[in-house]
Formats: sequence, structure tokens, C-alpha cells
Amino acid sequence: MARSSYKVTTRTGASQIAALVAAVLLVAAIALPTFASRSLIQDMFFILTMLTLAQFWNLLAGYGGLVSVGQQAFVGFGAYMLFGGAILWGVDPVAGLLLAGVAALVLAVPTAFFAFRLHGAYFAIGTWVVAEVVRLSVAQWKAVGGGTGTSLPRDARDLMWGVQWIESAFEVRSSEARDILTYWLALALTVATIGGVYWFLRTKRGLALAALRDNVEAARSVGVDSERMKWIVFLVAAFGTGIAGALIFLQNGRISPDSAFSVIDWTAFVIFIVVIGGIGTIEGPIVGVLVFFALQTLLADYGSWYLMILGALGIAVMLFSPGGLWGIISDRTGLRLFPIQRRLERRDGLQQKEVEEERP
Amino acid sequence: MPAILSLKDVSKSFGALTVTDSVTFDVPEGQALGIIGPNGAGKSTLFNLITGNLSADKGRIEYDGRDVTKVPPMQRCLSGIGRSFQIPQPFDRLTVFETLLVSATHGRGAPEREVEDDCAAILERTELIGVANRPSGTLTLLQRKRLELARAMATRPKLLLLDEIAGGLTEGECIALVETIRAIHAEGVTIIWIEHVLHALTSVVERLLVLDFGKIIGIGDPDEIMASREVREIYLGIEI
Amino acid sequence: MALLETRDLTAFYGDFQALFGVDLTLQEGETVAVIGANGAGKTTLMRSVSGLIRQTPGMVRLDGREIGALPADEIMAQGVAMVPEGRKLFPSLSVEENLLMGRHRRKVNGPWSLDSVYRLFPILKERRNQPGTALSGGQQQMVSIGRALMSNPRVLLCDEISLGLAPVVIRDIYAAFPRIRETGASVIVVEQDIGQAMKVADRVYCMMEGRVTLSGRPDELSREAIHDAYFGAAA
Amino acid sequence: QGAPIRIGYVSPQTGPLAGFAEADAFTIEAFNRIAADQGWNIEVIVKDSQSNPNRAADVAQEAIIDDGIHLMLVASTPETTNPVTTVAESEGIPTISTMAPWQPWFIGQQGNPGDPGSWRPFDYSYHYFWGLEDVIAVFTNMWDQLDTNKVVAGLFPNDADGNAWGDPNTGVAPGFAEDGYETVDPGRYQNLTDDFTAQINAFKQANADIVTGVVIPPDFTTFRNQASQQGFNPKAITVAKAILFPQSVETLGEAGHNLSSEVWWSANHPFTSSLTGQSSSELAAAFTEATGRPWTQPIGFIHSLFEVAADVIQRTEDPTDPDGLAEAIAATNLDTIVGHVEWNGEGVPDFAAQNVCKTPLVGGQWRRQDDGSFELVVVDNQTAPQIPTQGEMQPLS
Amino acid sequence: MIWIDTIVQGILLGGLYALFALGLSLVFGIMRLVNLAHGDLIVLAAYLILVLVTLLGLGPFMAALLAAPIMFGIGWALQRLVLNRVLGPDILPPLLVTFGLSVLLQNALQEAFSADSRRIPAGWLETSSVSLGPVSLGLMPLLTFASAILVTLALQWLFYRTALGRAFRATSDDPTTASLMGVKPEAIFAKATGIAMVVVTIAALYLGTRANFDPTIGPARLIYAFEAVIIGGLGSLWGTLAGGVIIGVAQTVGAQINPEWQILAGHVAFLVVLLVRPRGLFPRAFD
Ligand SMILES: Nc1ncnc2c1ncn2[C@@H]1O[C@H](COP(=O)(O)OP(=O)(O)OP(=O)(O)O)[C@@H](O)[C@H]1O
Ligand SMILES: Nc1ncnc2c1ncn2[C@@H]1O[C@H](COP(=O)(O)OP(=O)(O)OP(=O)(O)O)[C@@H](O)[C@H]1O
Ligand SMILES: [Mg+2]
Ligand SMILES: [Mg+2]
Repeated sequence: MARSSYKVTTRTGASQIAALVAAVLLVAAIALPTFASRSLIQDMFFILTMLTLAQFWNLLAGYGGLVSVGQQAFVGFGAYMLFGGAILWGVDPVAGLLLAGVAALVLAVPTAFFAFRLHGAYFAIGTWVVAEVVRLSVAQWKAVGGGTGTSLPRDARDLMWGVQWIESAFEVRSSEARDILTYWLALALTVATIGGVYWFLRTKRGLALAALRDNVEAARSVGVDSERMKWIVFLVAAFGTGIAGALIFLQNGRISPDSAFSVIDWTAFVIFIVVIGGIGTIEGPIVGVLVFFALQTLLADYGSWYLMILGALGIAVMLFSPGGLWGIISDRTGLRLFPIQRRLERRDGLQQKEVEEERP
Repeated sequence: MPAILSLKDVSKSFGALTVTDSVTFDVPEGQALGIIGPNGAGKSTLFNLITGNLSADKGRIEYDGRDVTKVPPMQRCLSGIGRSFQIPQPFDRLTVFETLLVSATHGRGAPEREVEDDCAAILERTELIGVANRPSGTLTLLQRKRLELARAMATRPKLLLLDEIAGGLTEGECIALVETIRAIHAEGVTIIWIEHVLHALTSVVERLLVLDFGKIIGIGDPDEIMASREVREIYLGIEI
Repeated sequence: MALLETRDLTAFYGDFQALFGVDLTLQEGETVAVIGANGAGKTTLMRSVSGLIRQTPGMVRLDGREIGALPADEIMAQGVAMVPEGRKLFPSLSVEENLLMGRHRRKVNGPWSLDSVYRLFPILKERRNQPGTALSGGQQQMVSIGRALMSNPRVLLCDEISLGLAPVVIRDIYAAFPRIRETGASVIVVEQDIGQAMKVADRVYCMMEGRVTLSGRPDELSREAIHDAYFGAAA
Repeated sequence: QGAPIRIGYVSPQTGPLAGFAEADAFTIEAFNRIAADQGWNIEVIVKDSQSNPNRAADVAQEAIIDDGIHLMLVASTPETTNPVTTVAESEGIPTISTMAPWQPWFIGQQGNPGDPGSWRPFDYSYHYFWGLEDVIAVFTNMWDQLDTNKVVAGLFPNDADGNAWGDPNTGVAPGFAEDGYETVDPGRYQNLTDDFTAQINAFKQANADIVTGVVIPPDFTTFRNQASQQGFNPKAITVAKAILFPQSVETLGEAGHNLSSEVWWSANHPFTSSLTGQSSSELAAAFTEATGRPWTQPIGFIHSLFEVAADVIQRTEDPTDPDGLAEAIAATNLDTIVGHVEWNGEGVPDFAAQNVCKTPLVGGQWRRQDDGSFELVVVDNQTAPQIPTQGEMQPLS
Repeated sequence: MIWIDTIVQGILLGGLYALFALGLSLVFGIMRLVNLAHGDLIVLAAYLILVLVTLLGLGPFMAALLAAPIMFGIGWALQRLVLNRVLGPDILPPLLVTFGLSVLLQNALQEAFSADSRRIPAGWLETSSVSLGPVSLGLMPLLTFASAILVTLALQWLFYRTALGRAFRATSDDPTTASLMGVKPEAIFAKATGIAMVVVTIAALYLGTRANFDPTIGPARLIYAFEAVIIGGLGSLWGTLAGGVIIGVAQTVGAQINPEWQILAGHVAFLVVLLVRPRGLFPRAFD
């Protein structure tokens, strides 16, 4: 047997086109503030931050098998650290984002220590309880308003790094300049998240993650460090979720424990996005967030009907198409924009068939 | 030959049930040891203790001259203990090839590029190359058993533990499998093999261990063991 | 009329066809063995008959009535009991409760009851209050068989009851077969072990790749014919 | 005559606070009718906060950016007013807010509520309602009518209202103390607790004759029942929020009789609408006729919000100019159905004088009728003598 | 003195939490189903009782008696039509479906009954109490606790002494093999959910007479119920009761120290128990 008679590929035709399209889209997205209306920029901010949260939840649940119902703990804690930093210590909010990520990371350590003792449904409920504990504790933090909540000081917002530059460069008011800045930050965060997740899944650690999801016992017996993988995924997700949370509330300007730790806003909606789009794929949350946004725009005026429809849609997807919308699309077309499967192929290409599917 | 594995007085209980009862034995490097014994004798449990999937209540397990009694499974794997499961445990959504990649990269701590060719070679050897890109969950039983073997081999084990991989195979399949195992053994890998299909087992192993109610009731030359009165009564059920 | 028959039975797992037009009959009081290599479709056949895989109505008949489309519990109620591959005891039930589950739906009086099952496998009586999973593999197999008998089935389906068992245990289990036959139950045994199958069966079906390739009485079948049926004539 | 002036209105039309927005449709319909009659080119854009502060901020932003509103109106509890005001302030949109005591509104929006030195006034946001000092006066006046030991038990949750009311320095306790009432405050509890044993024990131990607080309805029921079960029977229970609506009181049955509370508006308030000329009782009757429901206090305030809005817009040369509009709001001097509205700093500390205006507050008691329904009776008007009383304060038992 | 009172009141409160939790425990134990809509179903049952009380002028207990079969039907149908389709080794689908259901129910109740908070009137029972030595105990809390014990006993009997209970356990272990015994797993599950809904009705009765409820209070109740179930150990009914009592006592003791810690103390107790015993106090042998 010639040693080099096989090669390994992950790329597909579609993925190369997708990469090209993504590059074009990215350039357009960066340039967006030069021509788009402010409301479009805000909508994009919403989409991007929800997408980031969804990607991280998907990393946890879809890839890591860690179904957390407590991600609002990191959203809220991150956001509160940004506010606390700005109000109490005068940290610039942009730097505060990093502080938020680190704080969420630090919170994730005891959380993981506790939650990793639990499995499956226990884990889900355990994370939820931890989030409640964090919410109730933060509600005791009187310096940032306790249960009342607080606003970001106007100075901190208006003098934020980059705002003045944008004000003069785009000739806009400071509130608009803030929107542009937070939009760019969200864009950077989203690109880093998707890129990072994709890169991670293509490393041997990503492969191990998939193996663990399928069979923990067996994965451990071939040398996969399951504990470490879980820690990595959980901490990374907490870090990213914390930054995203801080960014959301930086743009929002106001915070309260109920809004920052809302299980509906930061976990339920995120779960719906991932599920409706398709769990366990990078494409799924992207599709999901677009559907979610469309629904919200169309139905927001119908009050509780909007939420009822969202709930019903989530149920319907789970009942009739557990792979989500992207699952339907990729099943029909075989399309994969972010391929991760390694395929073994013959180098000479002649006996391609032999490596292809073969039924006994 | 130095012992690659040695168990000293190892015990394990589930509640009131003692499944492994003060087990002591050595396996010299390069040997092929067979384990037989009635159902529930504690054979698979013994494997779980060696690999670390279960932790011993009592006693000491040494591997390669080191005490590994408290070492977690994945580190034992890294130091060269590979295993197959009695009930195949594939990674359902990974392809066969990816399964071997996981095993080779993590089991040896090597980067992906370096092990790709080796994985392909193992797939050829275990006759799985034809299904390399199929998700493991779609394999037939025979293919799953082969995958168990292939996955264990991909970690390049020095000590290979095989749990009933011939169970449920036809004669022809069985012969092919025995050939493969012989070849692996010939490369110097130490093998411990649990099997009820005796003719397959005895055609490979050099030494046989009999387990009953968690106790070793015989260890030694296969022919002698098979001929012994105890084994004939307890295991084969031949009345004398 | 045959007690149980399959007509042109096909079965799919998703897109994958596992059975291709299998015809099988079982007469009242008869024991039939189904043999074949791994993946030949034996288990699939048993699952189809017992209703775990739903079929079109006409494919499976009991007493001439179409039962193919019925769910497993309905088929069971009509008197088809199965000893599934891998024993499948209920871990949170005791041995006795496991046995009683056999009568959960079909409470027909007949030769089999707790007492007679305990007489068939005396060891189970000793262990009656232990969880089923605390038993050894062979004892678990006994519970599994006893559980199926508890419903006094007309047809007993046994899927690889010797798989993974020590020779001495297999001998014990098969020793119970004549007693089961005496009570009048008709039996289908699925086996890998050709020798064992030949010993208990009135007729043998040999399967390969989802088809019946050979059938007949054990004494009519030559070793060569079976070998061909197992591995294909060309082999 | 060009583009209309757009008013944004945010309120909790659904969710737990929906009771506050009960009269929204009724009021806006009336306003639109009058606007049409008068030929005003005004469009009202209504947004629902779903009782969720997050959502409130979102819809405020939507109204400002997508709908391009010129004036923001917002009402009903700090959970709604604060996020909306914050957004509007930072966007430079003039805002008129009401139906939240001014302390949680003003202080609650400051970065660090604990540090008065850091508090800043707003450029575009104006609020009218009453403050804790008024509630203190009203409550103590009512209690003065009874014979008690002057020990007051406080139930303050850890939310915007509760923190403001319960603050040891800026809350109600110092005010009560000035009038000779001692406050027992076991500490902030979380909303929706299932057990008040700790509080009841503390109150019993202090031998409190009076219970006060700002409690959400479900918690109040739990407390009321447990207090009875555990043998704690105060002479007066005077709480805000929990017994605002007749429906909430009705669920208490007999235990609702003679509960007392502050009254910010009633059908008997001697004021008339600058918009429609209706008297309070006429407005209440019109509401009942249109919806079949009894009048509630928010009706008057929502109506007044649109009175002020109409007045301000009329007085502004170019209502599309935020600074001009803000100036006009600051210069308001209007008699509305809830009383006089003028941001002249009267009765308000300096730090908030620019943004807060106060409306009159009196005390009332719920009286159970023979048919099981309840009537709110004004029993103390020392703080606003122009509003007539209809009875005297009665002890609970 | 105060401490005795605090603990006794905590135990009684635990009875209420146990009632919230028992239905959940049943479903969790039999189907491994994490029903995130459980709290909202309690609220639904409370509204149902309220409607019966107001429409038919019944007493609350009579109304609950009438509501129980209706809730059984609702649970049965819910399981048959929706939940059975998502049961499986993967916990995510049932989690998400019940999450969706929770959002759906909350908002549907809001449409139907508005956001007003309501209560089930229980007349003189609401405020009556009995004095036991130093402590004065409300009659309703006592009844609640007694009901929790009775429900636990009844479920325990059903589970371990009847053929139906045997079928519950068998199906819980392995639905496929159970179907070979003539059990219809879907029907068994539907019955289990139906029974859980009867327990929910009882919980709703006491919830609705103890405090006001509105369409949104479900999730807060759900989390206590979950904690009680998990503290008790999967599928252990007495454990669930004990779990409820632990949370109840932790809350009242926490509040006695400082009311700010009331709810927090309950959660912390849960975390501590789980740190010490990750599988709960009375885990069952096989999972
Ligand atoms: N996790 C466990 N909990 C409780 N009992 C267990 C557990 N694992 C195994 N046992 C029991 O330990 C005994 C030994 O099991 P083991 O699997 O080691 O037997 P074995 O010798 O491999 O049998 P077989 O030949 O049937 O595979 C059996 O009685 C089994 O029921
Ligand atoms: N759940 C399944 N999904 C997909 N394919 C399956 C499934 N179960 C069985 N198969 C395939 O169907 C074919 C027949 O399988 P079956 O289990 O009936 O064989 P068998 O004769 O019982 O084999 P064995 O001796 O291994 O028990 C095999 O090729 C197998 O891979
Ligand atoms: Mg074994
Ligand atoms: Mg089979």
C-alpha cells in the first residue's frame, strides 16, 4: 500500500463560494454606516448580538451537549460588570467589554464546578438555578441600584472611545455615533465568534467534542479528556456571552436585574433561534436569527400573540423537523457552508467509488 | 520478560455484590492472555478497572512499572492502554474515518496531519476502508465490531484489551478476525482477550485466565486450563 | 392453515432495505429455526412479526388474520410473545415483577404461571426479590424467557438466546426447550449456532442478505447446502 | 399642511402591569377625536412595553428612530417610565412622564443612586406625579385619625418602588419619624415570595399597629392571609400598588374592607379636563360607559398626559425642534384633570426641581358594599384641601 | 421561640412546594421528561378552578374535584398529541417543546384572563388558624401539608403496589420492551401525565387560595418544584416531599436572618445539597 494514496478534504464547492460571498458581505457590513439608516443599523445590531448569543449557546448545547438554561447569568453578569466598571471605577465602556468577558469567565468557573456534577436535565436546571442565584445576588448590589437597576452615566457614554471620532467623521449626533460604534463592535464580535467556532470545530478538539457528544465513555477510553473539553467549551461560551451581554446593555444604556437576567430574553429566545434555524450547525443560528427577526418585526404589535406564535413555531419545528430550517435546506440540497466533515479520498481519484458509500 | 501490567489484590463491589474479588495477576510484555468465565463472572468489569472506566475499591494496578490505580481513563489511554467494548459504542454521527482520527490524535497526542495515513492504513487492514466516509451509526454489527478493533488500534496501544469481539460472528468472519488479531500480536502488542468463542480464543492466546464470581480459579497454559476439572465443570458444563 | 405466516415481507430502515420478500410459515406446535450470518435480517424479521416494525397488513398473518399493521402490544395480546435479543430486563423491577410484566396485557390461563416458570428455572425463585439486572447473563436470559412464557403465548419468538452466554448456560437454557414444546407453544428460534438450531428445530430457514435462501427439515439439509445458503453459492 | 407632529406613547398594555394601561385606548380615541375637531395635525404612535423594562427601552428606541417621533409620553411604574425616559433623554427627544413617584423616577435613573453628589438633572425629560414626602404626609395624616401606638411595619420589596420607599435616608422612614411614627423594616424581600413568616414575626415582636409598604398584589394577598393565620391583626393597613385596582381588592373579599391607600385621582376630584372640559366624574362615567368597567386611578393621569402634550404642542412654534419643545414643556402652566401642572420646582428638592412637578395626593379607604363590590372613599385631605373627603378613617378591627 | 415558628412555617410551606413538585417528579421519573411548562400548567389549573367557582358558584374544593378530571384529560391529550412525539434519549427536544408550551400557555392565559391577578376565594378557611403551643398555624397551610403527605402516599402505593405502577416502572426503563409485554407506552405515558395533572390540580387549589396568581407566575413556581425533585432524587416520591420541605425551611430560615435572603436561601440550599449529593438524597439504583 502506498502511504500517500489517500488525501483528506473538508472543503466543498459550496463552501468556497460561501467564503467568497461572506467576504463581500463583510465588507458591505463594515461600510454599512456610511449609507444605511439608523434604524437599519440598530436592527443589524440586534441581529448580530442575538446571533452571537445563539452561536455560543449552539456551541454549548449543539456541539458540547451542555444544554444550559442559565446563559442569562453571563449576559447579566457581564453587563453589570460593564456598568459597575463605568459607574464605580470610571472604566471606559469599550474597555469594560473586555472586563465583562473576563468577569463572566470568572463566574463560569464556580458555575462549572457546580454544574458539571450534574448531567442532562439536571445540568439544565442547575444552570438555571445558578443564574437565579446570580440575579438575586446582583439585586443586592446597592451601588448599581439593587433591584431597581441603573443607567450608564451620560458622560461615560458620550466620551466613550471612538464616539467623538465617529461624530466628526460621519457628522452625526453622539447618540447616533454610539449606535455606529456599538454596531461595529457587534460586527467584530460576531465575525470573531463564527470564525472562532468554525476554526475550533475543525481542530482535533472539535472532533473530540463531536465524539464526546455521541459517546462519552468511548471517547474517554480513546484518550479524549472529556472534563477539559467541557471546561473549554463552557468557559469560552461564558466569555463570549458576557461580552455580548455587556454590548447589548451598553447600547441600551439601562440595566436592571430583571432585564439583565431575563431567562426569556437571553435564553428562551436564543434557544428558539437555534432550534428554529437548526441545532448543531453554524448555519442554523444564522437562519434562525433572520427568521426570529422577521417574526418580531411582523408580529411585535400583536402583543401576546407574537409570543404565542413564537412558542408554537418552536414546538412545530421540534415535532416535525428537529433539524430546523437549515436541516431541511441542507438535506434537500446537500449544502454545507461551513463544512467540518473530513472525507478520506483516494489521491488518484479513480477509485472514488470505493471510498464512497457502500452497503454490505 | 518484565510485566507490562500487574494487578495486586484488586477488588470491586456494586453494593453488596462483589464482582472483582482480590484479583492478582501479571501480564508479561508481548503476551496474549485469554480470559474466560461464566456470564457475570466479572470479566468486563476487570477491563473497566484496568482502563479506569471504573475505579477499584481496593488493591493496586500497575502498568508499565507505574501505579495507575488512580489515573483517569484518558491518561491510561495516552500511556498505551487501548480497548474495545463488549457492546460496540460507536460515535454515531462521526464517520468511520473521523472516529479513527479522534482516536489517533487524542490517544497518541499527535497532530491530525501526522496520523491521517496511519488511520487509512488501519481502515484497510480492518476492511473498513469501503465505509470510511459513512457515519458510524449506520454500520452493521460486524462492521461495528471491526470499528471497535480499529479504533482501539488507532491509539497505537502497547496493551490491547478486547472484549468479546468474536461474539455473534460467523465462522468465516471469525477466521478473518483471528488473522487480524494474530497479526497485531505479531507486532509485539500485548493482548488481553475476553471471549466465549473458545476455538477462536485458543488459536491466539498463549495463556488463559479463568474467572468465576470475581475470583481467579485458574491461570496458565490454555490446554492445561481447558483440561482442568474445575473449568470443565464450571464453564463448559461437562459433568465428570 | 398455518398458525403464523409471513407473505412477501419487506422491511426498511430509512432508505435501507433489510428484508426482501420473506415467506415463512409456522404450523401449530412446530419449532422453526431461522439461521443466518450477522446482518442477514433475522432480528429484523422477528421485529416485524412482533410488531416493533410496522408492516402493511397483509404481510403477517396469525390464524389467517392480518396482523401486520398492528402495533407490538396488540400483536402480543393476540398471543405472540418475544424474547428479545439481549434479554432486555427491566432494571428497576425485581425478578418476580419482571415475570409478572409478561402477564400485563394477556392474562390467559394455561400451563404457564409464576409457579411453573419457577419450576422450569428454580434459581429464579431464590432470586425473586432481587433486581433483574443483579443476575448473571444466563439467569437474565431465563427471566426473559420466563417473562415471555407468562402470557401463555401461542407463538414464542426467541432471538439469539445463546448470544454471549457460556456453553454451560446455553446447555441449561436449551434443556428447557422440550418442556416448553410439551405445553403446546409454537416456537421460532433465531440462532447463529447452526448445530444448536438443528437440534431443536422441526424445520430450518436459512437467511442471507434479507432473503430466505434455503429452507427444509434439518435432516434433509446437507452441510454444503447450508454453507452455500449462508455465504452465497459462489463462495 | 405638511408632516404631522408625532407623539410616541409607551405603556404596559400587556403583562402584569396591564391594569395601568386599561384606559389607553379610551383616552387616545378621545384625544384623536378632539385633534380632528381642532384640526391639529398630530399622530399618536402607541407602543406596548409588555410590562418588560427591556422591551420598553426597545420600543422607545423604535418610536424614536423608526417612527421619528417628536415628543415622548410615558406612564405607569418605574419599570416603564425609567427605561423609556433614559432612551429618550439620550436621543434628545423631549419626554413627559407620569405615574411613578418622582424619587424612583429621578434617582432611579442616576448612575449611582447611592451617591447624591453624582446626580444630574435631565435636559429633555419632565415628570409629574407626587413624591414620597407626599405619601408620608398622607399616610401619617390618616393614621393620626386612629388611636395607635405609632409603630409602623414596612413591607418593601427589592424593586424600583420598594428601594425608593424603603431607603433609610431618602425613603419614607425618616419622614414617618418626624411625625412620631417608628418604622420597623425587616429588609427588602424579592417579589413573589411565598412566605412572610419572617416579616410577621418581626412585626409581632415590635407590636406594630400599622402596616405600610409598596407591595405587588399577589404578595399582598399572601401577606394578608398569613398575618391573619399567624395572629397578627394590625389596626391599619395602608399600602400602595397592591390595592390600586378594585379588582385586586375584590379578590381579598371581606379582608379588603377598610384597607387604605394613597389616592392620586378619583371620580370626585374637583378638576376638569383642559382638553374636553369634562369633570372628573364625567370622565369616569364616560369610561365606564365605553368599557363597562369601573373607574380606576390611572384613567385621570393618562388623560392628563395628553392634555399636557396638546398644551405643549400648541405653545411651541416648531414642535419638530426638540429644544424648543423642551423649553415649552418647562414653561407649562396648565390646570388638568389631575390638578395643576407646572415645573416650577415647588415642593421639590433643588437637584430635581428642573424636571419634577408634583400633583395633589390624598388618602382613601376601600369600603365593602353589600353586593361585595368595593368603593374608594377619600378619608383625608389635609394635604390637598381642595379635594373633598367622603368619610373618616376607620380602624380595621 | 421565633425559630420554632420559623421552622414549622417553613415545613408547612414545604408542603406547598412538594405539591408543586410531585406531579413533576412523576413525569420526570417515568419519562425522563423535563416539563418546563409545569408551572404554567399549575396556573392553568388555578384558572380552571376559579372559573368553576365563579361560574357554578361551587366551593373551591368541589371545584377542584370537578377540575381534576378535566386536567387529567388535558394532560392525557398533551402527552398523546405532543410530548410523546419528542420523547427519546436526547433531552433537548422535550425541553424545547415544553419551553415553547410554557410561553404559549402564559400568553394564551393572558389573552383569556388578562394580566389581572386573581384569587380563589376560600371563605373563612383563608384566615382561620389553630394554636399549637407557642405557634399559631394557619388551617390552609396545615391542609396543604396534609394533602402533600396524602398525595405522596397515594402515588407511592400506585407506583409500587399496583399493576399500573409496575407498568409505569417497566415502561420507564424500556418502552420498546414494555410494548412487547402488551403495554402501550404512549398510553402509559399519557396516563402518567394525566395523573400528574390531577396532582397539579391539587397544587393549584392551594396555590390559588394562598396567594394571588396571574398568567406569568408559573416559571417562579417551576424552579422550586424542580429543586424539590432534584434534591429528592430522580423518581423518589418521599424524596420529593423531603426536597420541598428543605426548600421551604431554607426560605423561612433565610428570611428570618434577612428577608433579602429568603429566595436566595432556598436556591443555595439546593446547590449545597447537590454539591454533597449530586444525585439527590434518595437516588434510585438505575438511571
Ligand atoms: N454498573 C454496574 N452496577 C451494578 N452491577 C454491575 C454493574 N456492572 C456490572 N455489574 C454486575 O457485575 C457482574 C459482573 O459483570 P461483568 O459485565 O463484568 O460480567 P462478564 O464477566 O463480563 O459477563 P459477560 O460474559 O456476560 O459479559 C454482573 O452480575 C453484573 O450484573
Ligand atoms: N436500526 C437500524 N438502522 C439501520 N439499519 C439497521 C438497523 N437495524 C438493523 N439494520 C441493518 O439491517 C440489516 C439486518 O439487521 P438484523 O439486525 O435484522 O440482522 P440479524 O440477522 O439479526 O443480525 P445479527 O446476527 O447481528 O443479530 C443489517 O444490515 C443491519 O445493519
Ligand atoms: Mg462482559
Ligand atoms: Mg440479530
